[in-house]
Amino acid sequence: MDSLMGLINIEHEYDFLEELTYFRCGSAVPFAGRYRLIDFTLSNMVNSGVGEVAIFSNRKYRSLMDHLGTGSDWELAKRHGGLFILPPDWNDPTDISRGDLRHFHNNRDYFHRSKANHVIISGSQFISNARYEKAFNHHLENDADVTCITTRVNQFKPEHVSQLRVEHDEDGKIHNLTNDQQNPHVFTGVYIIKKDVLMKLVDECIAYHKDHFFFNGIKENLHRLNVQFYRYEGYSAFVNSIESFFRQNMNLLRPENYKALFFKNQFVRTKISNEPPVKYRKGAKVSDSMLANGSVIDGEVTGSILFRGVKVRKGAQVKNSIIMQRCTIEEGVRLENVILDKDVHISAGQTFIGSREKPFVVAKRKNI
Amino acid sequence: MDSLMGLINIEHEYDFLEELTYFRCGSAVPFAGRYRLIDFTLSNMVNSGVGEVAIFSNRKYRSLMDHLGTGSDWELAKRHGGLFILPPDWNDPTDISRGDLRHFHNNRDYFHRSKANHVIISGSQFISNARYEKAFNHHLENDADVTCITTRVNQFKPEHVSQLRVEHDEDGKIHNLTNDQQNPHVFTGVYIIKKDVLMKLVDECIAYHKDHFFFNGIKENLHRLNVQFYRYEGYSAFVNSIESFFRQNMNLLRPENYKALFFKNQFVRTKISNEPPVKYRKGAKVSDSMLANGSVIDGEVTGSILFRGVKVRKGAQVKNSIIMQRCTIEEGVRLENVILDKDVHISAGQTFIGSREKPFVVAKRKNI
Amino acid sequence: MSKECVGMLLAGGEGKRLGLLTKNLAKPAVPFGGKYRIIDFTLSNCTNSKIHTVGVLTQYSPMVLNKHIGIGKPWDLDRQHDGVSILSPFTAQKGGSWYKGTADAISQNMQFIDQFDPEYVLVISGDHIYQMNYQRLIDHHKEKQSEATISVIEVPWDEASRFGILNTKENLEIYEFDEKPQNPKSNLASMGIYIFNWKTLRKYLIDDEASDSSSHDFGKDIIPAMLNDGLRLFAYRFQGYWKDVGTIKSYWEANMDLLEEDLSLSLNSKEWRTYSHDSNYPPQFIEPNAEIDNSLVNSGCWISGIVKNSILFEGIDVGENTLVKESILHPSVKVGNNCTINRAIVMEKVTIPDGTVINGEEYDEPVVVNSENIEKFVTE
Amino acid sequence: MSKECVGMLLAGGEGKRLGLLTKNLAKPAVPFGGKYRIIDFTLSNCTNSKIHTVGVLTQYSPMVLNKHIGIGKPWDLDRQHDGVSILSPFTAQKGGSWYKGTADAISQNMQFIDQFDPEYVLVISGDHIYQMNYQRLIDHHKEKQSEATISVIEVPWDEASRFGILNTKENLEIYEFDEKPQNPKSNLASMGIYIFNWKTLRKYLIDDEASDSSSHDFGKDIIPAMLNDGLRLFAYRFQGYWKDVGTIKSYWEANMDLLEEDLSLSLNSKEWRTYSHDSNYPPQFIEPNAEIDNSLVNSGCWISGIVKNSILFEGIDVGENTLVKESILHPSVKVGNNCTINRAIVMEKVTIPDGTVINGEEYDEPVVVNSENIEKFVTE
Repeated sequence: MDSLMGLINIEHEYDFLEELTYFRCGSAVPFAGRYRLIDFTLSNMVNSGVGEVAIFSNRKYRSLMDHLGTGSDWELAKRHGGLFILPPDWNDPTDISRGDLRHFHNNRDYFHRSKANHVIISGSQFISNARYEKAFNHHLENDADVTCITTRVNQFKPEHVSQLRVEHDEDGKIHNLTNDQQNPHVFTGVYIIKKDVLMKLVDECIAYHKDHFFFNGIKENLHRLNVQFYRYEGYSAFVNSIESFFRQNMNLLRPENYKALFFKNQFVRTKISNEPPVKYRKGAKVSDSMLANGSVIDGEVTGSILFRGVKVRKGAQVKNSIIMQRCTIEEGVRLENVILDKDVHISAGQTFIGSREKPFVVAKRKNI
Repeated sequence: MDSLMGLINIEHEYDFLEELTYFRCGSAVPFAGRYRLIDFTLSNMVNSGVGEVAIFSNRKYRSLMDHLGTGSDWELAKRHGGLFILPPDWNDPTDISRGDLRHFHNNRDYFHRSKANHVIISGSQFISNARYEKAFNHHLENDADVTCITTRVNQFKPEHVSQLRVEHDEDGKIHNLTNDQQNPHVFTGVYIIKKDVLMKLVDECIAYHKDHFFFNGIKENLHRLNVQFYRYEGYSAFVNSIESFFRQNMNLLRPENYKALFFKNQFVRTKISNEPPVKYRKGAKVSDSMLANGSVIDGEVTGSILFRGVKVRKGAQVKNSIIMQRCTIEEGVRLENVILDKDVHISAGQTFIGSREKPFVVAKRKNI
Repeated sequence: MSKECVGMLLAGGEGKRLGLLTKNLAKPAVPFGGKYRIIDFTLSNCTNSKIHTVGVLTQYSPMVLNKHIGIGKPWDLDRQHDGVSILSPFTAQKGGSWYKGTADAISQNMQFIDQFDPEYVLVISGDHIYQMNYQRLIDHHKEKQSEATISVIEVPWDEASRFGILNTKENLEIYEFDEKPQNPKSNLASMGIYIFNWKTLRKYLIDDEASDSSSHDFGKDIIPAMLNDGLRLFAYRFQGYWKDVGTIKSYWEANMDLLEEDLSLSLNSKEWRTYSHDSNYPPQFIEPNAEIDNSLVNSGCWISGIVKNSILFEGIDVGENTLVKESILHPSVKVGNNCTINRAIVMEKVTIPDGTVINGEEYDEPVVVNSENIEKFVTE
Repeated sequence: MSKECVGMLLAGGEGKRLGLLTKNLAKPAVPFGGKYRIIDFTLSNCTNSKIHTVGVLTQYSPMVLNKHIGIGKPWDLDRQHDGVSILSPFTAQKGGSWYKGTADAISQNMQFIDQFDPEYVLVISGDHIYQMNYQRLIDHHKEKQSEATISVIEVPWDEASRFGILNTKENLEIYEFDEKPQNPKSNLASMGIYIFNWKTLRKYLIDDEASDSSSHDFGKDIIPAMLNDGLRLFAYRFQGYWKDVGTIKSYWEANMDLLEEDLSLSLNSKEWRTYSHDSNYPPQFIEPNAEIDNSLVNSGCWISGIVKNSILFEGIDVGENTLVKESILHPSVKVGNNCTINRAIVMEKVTIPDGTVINGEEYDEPVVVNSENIEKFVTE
C-alpha cells in the first residue's frame, strides 16, 4: 500500500529570527500564543496520517528537543515509527557528503527501515493547517517523482522574496522554478517524493559533491523528473524574518485569519502544558487579544498575544505586543510594539515602545 | 527531603572497544546477551529510586539514542523528571568552558530545575547490580560533600591499571586518590555529590580553565572537601578494552557470577524487545551458554553468548564466542574465540578461530 | 514488587444530589474549575504525594471517567508495573456482585492490593476538592503507631451536626465516631480520608464481608468495629481548603471559591500542581468589545460579550452584547448574541440561541441547563 | 473523532472446559506459546491490521488480564484518544447488569462505539490462536457491499458437525447459519469473527435488547435475525492456521503445533509480529550437561537437565538429571533434580521437589499441575 513518511529538514534554516534565534533554532521559536513554528508542519504531517517523522537538525536544537520530548503529544511516541530527532553525529572518515546531503547519507537507515514508499519533506517556515492527503493522491494519480505543494500569494511581502516561483506546463508538470518576483504561484517548501527517487538523487548528489538536496537534486533535474504541483488553497503564512514573524502573529488577531488557521481541519498539536485557565482578576481590561492558559491578568492588554503563564500586574499596559512564556510585567509598565522572549521580567514603572516595522525585542530571561 | 538526581557522564570515554566503537560510543556496546554497557549504571540509578537521569554524550551517540528511545523501558518517560540525552550543542560565543565542564556549564538548567539536592554521577564502564540507597545514607550521615563508591579488587587484571586507588583516614575521609597499583581499594568511577558543591566546583573549574570535572574539581580539592567512600561488596567488573570486554562476558558463564550479577537485587533493565522464545530445533546441541530470545538454533553452541535473533544453522559450531544481534551463521561454519558485532552474516563452510587474549572481531553488518 | 502504600480511590458513587450534572456521569467526572474534573484534585494529590500505585474503583456510568483517566498520563501514572488501575465490578467462579459499600469495594479488590504487598493502604474518594500531601498523613500515622488514621478538618460548631464527627483525646487518639451527632462533642469532621495498616484492615474486611448485618461502609462498620476492639486509631488534623461538592449549591460555591484572591488552594501553585488533560485548543480569542472581569477562562474560548465572576471551560463562544454572570459554562457551550446568563450552570455542548435569558435567583440553587431543558428558556 | 472501524474484543468468558487453567483467570489471559497470553494473538492482529481503536469486554476474573493489557504499550495501543479501552460491566441510573451474552456485551457499550462514529464494527474474541489481517476482511466486506461479513475456515467434513456452519451461495453470500448441524451442507465453519456496518448492527442490537426470548448472542440471535430479514451477509474465506483452544487437549495441541517446522503461523515472522509483554529477565542460562531438543525456551530459564518437545515460559529452573518432555511449563516453575515431567501442563510458580515423577498417559488429556495438586505427585 502506498504510504508516506515524514522529514522536516531544517539544516538550511539559519538563524533567521535575530535575537529570538541566538540560542535556539528558528523552528523552535514560539508562535501564536502556545505553539512553536515547527508545530504547524509537524501537526500537518500527523493529521495527514504520517506515523514517522524525522527531523534533520543542525545547530541549537536543544530547545527543539525539549519541546518535542518523546513525541507523545503528537502521538508519535510509538514502538514502531514515531519521532526521530537526528542531530548531526557522523564519524565515518570515508564520508564525502556535504550540506544537507550529509544528513541524507548518514540517515539512510531511517528511510530503509520504513515500509513507506513516499516521503513528505518540509522545512519549518511555512505556516498552515493543511491535510496532505489530497496532495498525496494527486502525487499518486500522476505517478509523479516529486509533487511540490504550492500556494498563491495575493499580496507580496518581504518574506516572499526568497520563495521559489513555479512555472508549469498545461498538464501540471513543473518545468521551471524561478525567482520571478511577479509570479504569484509560490512554492511552499513542502514536497512529496518517491522514496526510491529520493535515494537515487541523494547518491547522485553525493557523487557530484553537491550540498543542497532540493536545489541540486530536484531543481536542477526538472527536465528529467516528473515534478508535479498541488496547490494549497487555505490560509498560510511564511515566517522568515523578525518583521514577518511579528506581522504574521498580529495577523492572527483578525478573526477570519484566526478561524482559518485554527478551526479548519484538525487542531494544531503542540506540547501539552498543564496550566490552569487564564485568571482575569478584578479590574482587568483585555480586548482584541489572544491569551494562552496560566496567565494572570490584573492590568490592561490590547492587540496583543500572550503566551502561557504571563503575569500582567495592576496598572500595566500591554499594546500590540507579543509576550512569551512566563514573562512578568510589573505594575505601571507600558509596552507597545514589543516582543518579549520567554521568562523576561519587566520591573515596575518602565515604558518600552517599538514600531510595527521594527518591534523592540527583549531576549530570553532578561531582567529589566 | 534529601533526594538524588542522576548523571551519566561519558564525555571522557573515548573509543575504548576498537572495532566495536568505530560507529558507536562505548556505552552503547552490547554486553551479556541482551544489554548495552550503559544499562547497568542506568538500571542501578532507576532501581535506587532516581527519577531523572541526564547523559552527557560526546560523539557517536546515535545508537545510544536509538537504544534508550523515550526512556520508557527504564520507567523514565515522565512528564516530570525522566531521561535527558544531552549531546553537545552549544552556541554561546562567550562560553569559555572546556572538556566536560562545557557540559556542566551548558546544562546548568538540568541541575537547577530539579528539586533533588544531591547528584549521583557515573560513567558506563563499571558493571554491577547495585542499589545506591546505602551509599546515599552513608553520604547523608557523614554530611559528605562527595562520596566515592569503591570496591575491593582481589585479582588485578589489565583493566584495573587505569582505575584510581583510594587512601583514607580512619574516619573514612579520603585524603588521596592515587595510581598505586598495589592498592586493592579501587574507585569505581561512581560518586555522589551535593548539588550546591557541584555547582560551585563547576564555576571554579571554569574560572581556572580546567577541563576535567572529577580530576580538577574533586581530586585536586580533596584537602578542602569532605570526600567519603562507600565500599560496594557485590559482583562487579570493569570493561575498558576488547580484552576485558571478552573476558568479562565469558566470566558470566560461570553460574555464580551470572547469579550474582542478574539475580541479586532487581533485574537489570534494558530496551524491551519483542522476540519469541529461543527455538531449539531438532538436533540442536547447546551447552554452557547464554542465549537471548528470538534465536533459532539448529547447530552446536558451547561456551558462548548469543544475543537476540541469532541463527545458527545445521552443522555450524560456535565455541567460546560472542555473537551479537541478528547474526546468521550458515551451515558448517566453525567459530571459536570470535566476536561478531550486530547483523554479521557468515556464509556456509567457513572457519574463524581467534584466541582468548585476542579474539577475532568482525565489524557490524559485514557479510563474510 | 512491594510498595509502601497503595492508594484506593473510591469513584463509584452516583452523586444523586447533583441532579442533572450526574445523570449520565459519575460524580468524580463532573467538570470543575474551568479545566478539571473533580477527581483531578485527588489524583493530583496522589502524584504530588508520590503515591504511584492507585486503584480507582468505578461502578456508576464510568465511560467518561475511564476515558478521562485513560492511561493516567497527565498524572505521570502511566507506568508499566503500577500506576493507575481502574477496578470495576467483575464475576468470579462463585458469580459476581456489585460493590455494596465503600468497604465492600475494597474487599472485592483485595487481590489487587495484595500483589503490591503494601504496608499501608490509603483510602480516599474522588469527590472532594482539596490539596493535601498524603505523605504527611502517613508520617503522622507512623509516628503515632496507629492502626488507622483518619484525616479531619475543623468545621464551624453549628455545622458539626451535618458531618461524621471524631471524638478524640488530647493526643488525637480517637475514642468515638459520631455520625451526624445532634449534640456534637467535637468539631473535628472526618474528611473520608483513611490510612490503614493493610494487615489489620485486611482482617477487618474479611470479617465484615462475612457479616450479613453490615452495610460494608468504612464510617459505619469498619471504623466502629476497630474502635470496639480497642485498636489505636488517630485523627490527623488537616489545615487548608477542603470542600465536599455533594450538592449543586456546594458545587457552584466551590467553583466560585476559585475566584477568591486569598484562597489557600491555588490552581496556579508551582509547588502543588493540579494535573488534568489538556486539549489542543488554540489560545482564547478576546474580541475588541469584550469585557472580562474576575473570571477563569480556558483555551479555545471566543469572547465577544461580557463575562463577570464566571468560570468558562474550553471551546466556549460568548456572543456579542451578551452578559455571562456568576455562571459556570462547561466545555463547548455556545452562547449566542444578546443573551443574559446569570447564576447558571450550563452543561457540555449546550447551544444557547440568540436572545435567551436565564436568570437564577440570588439565594436559590443555581439553574442547571442541559440540552433537554434549554428550550424552556428560549423565548420566541 | 471519527474512525473507519472500531474493534470489539470479547474477553469475558469463563472458559470452563479449561478446568484448572481458568480457575482464577479469564481464558484470554491463559499463558500460551512460551511467552504470550492467548489474547496477544488477537491484539497483535489488531495492531498489525491497523485497527487502533479496540474495546476489550471483560467480566470474569479480569485482574491478570487487565494488568496484562495495562496501557496497551506492547501493541502500540497506548494512545491518547483511542487505543485500547477495557470495558467492564457498570451501573447506570436504571441500575446495572452483567453481560448476558456476546451481543449484550456490545449493546451495553454502544455509547463507547458511538463516540468514534465508525463505519464498521469488528467483533472478535480473545480465545483463538491465529494470524489474520482484518483489513482484508474489511476490503472483502466493502467489495461485496455486505451488511455483515463472517470469517470462515474450511474444516474437515467429518468434523463439521462440531462447528457453527455457514451455508453460502457460490458468491459466498450466506443464506443459512447452521449451529452444529448433524448433516452439514458445507464445511465452512464460522471463526467467530464478524464485521458489521455499525448503523445496521446498532438497530439489530436495540431490537435484540428489547426481546425477552433472545439469548443475546451473535451466532444464535443477531445473525439469524439479519438473515431472516433478507440482509446481504457474506462469508470471507480465511486460509491459514486457526485454532480454538477451548479444551485442555486443544490447548496442549496448539502449543505443540508451534514446534512444527512448516506451520503457517510463525512467532518469528518479521512481517506479522506477535506482541506481548517482555520482562527484564536475563538471557537463558544453559549448563554444560543440559540438552534441549525441539523446544521453545524463554528468558530467565536455567537449564541443567534435559528438555524435549516442550514449551518453557520465563524464569524456569530445570534441575540436574531431570527430564521434561512434551510438557508446558508456565512462568517461574521450578523443577528440582532427578524429576521426570511427561505430558504435563505445570501452572505458574509451582515448585516441583527433587525426584518427582509426573507422567501423563499418551492419549489422555495432559495432566494439569498446580500448587494445590502437586502433592499428589510427590513420593516420599
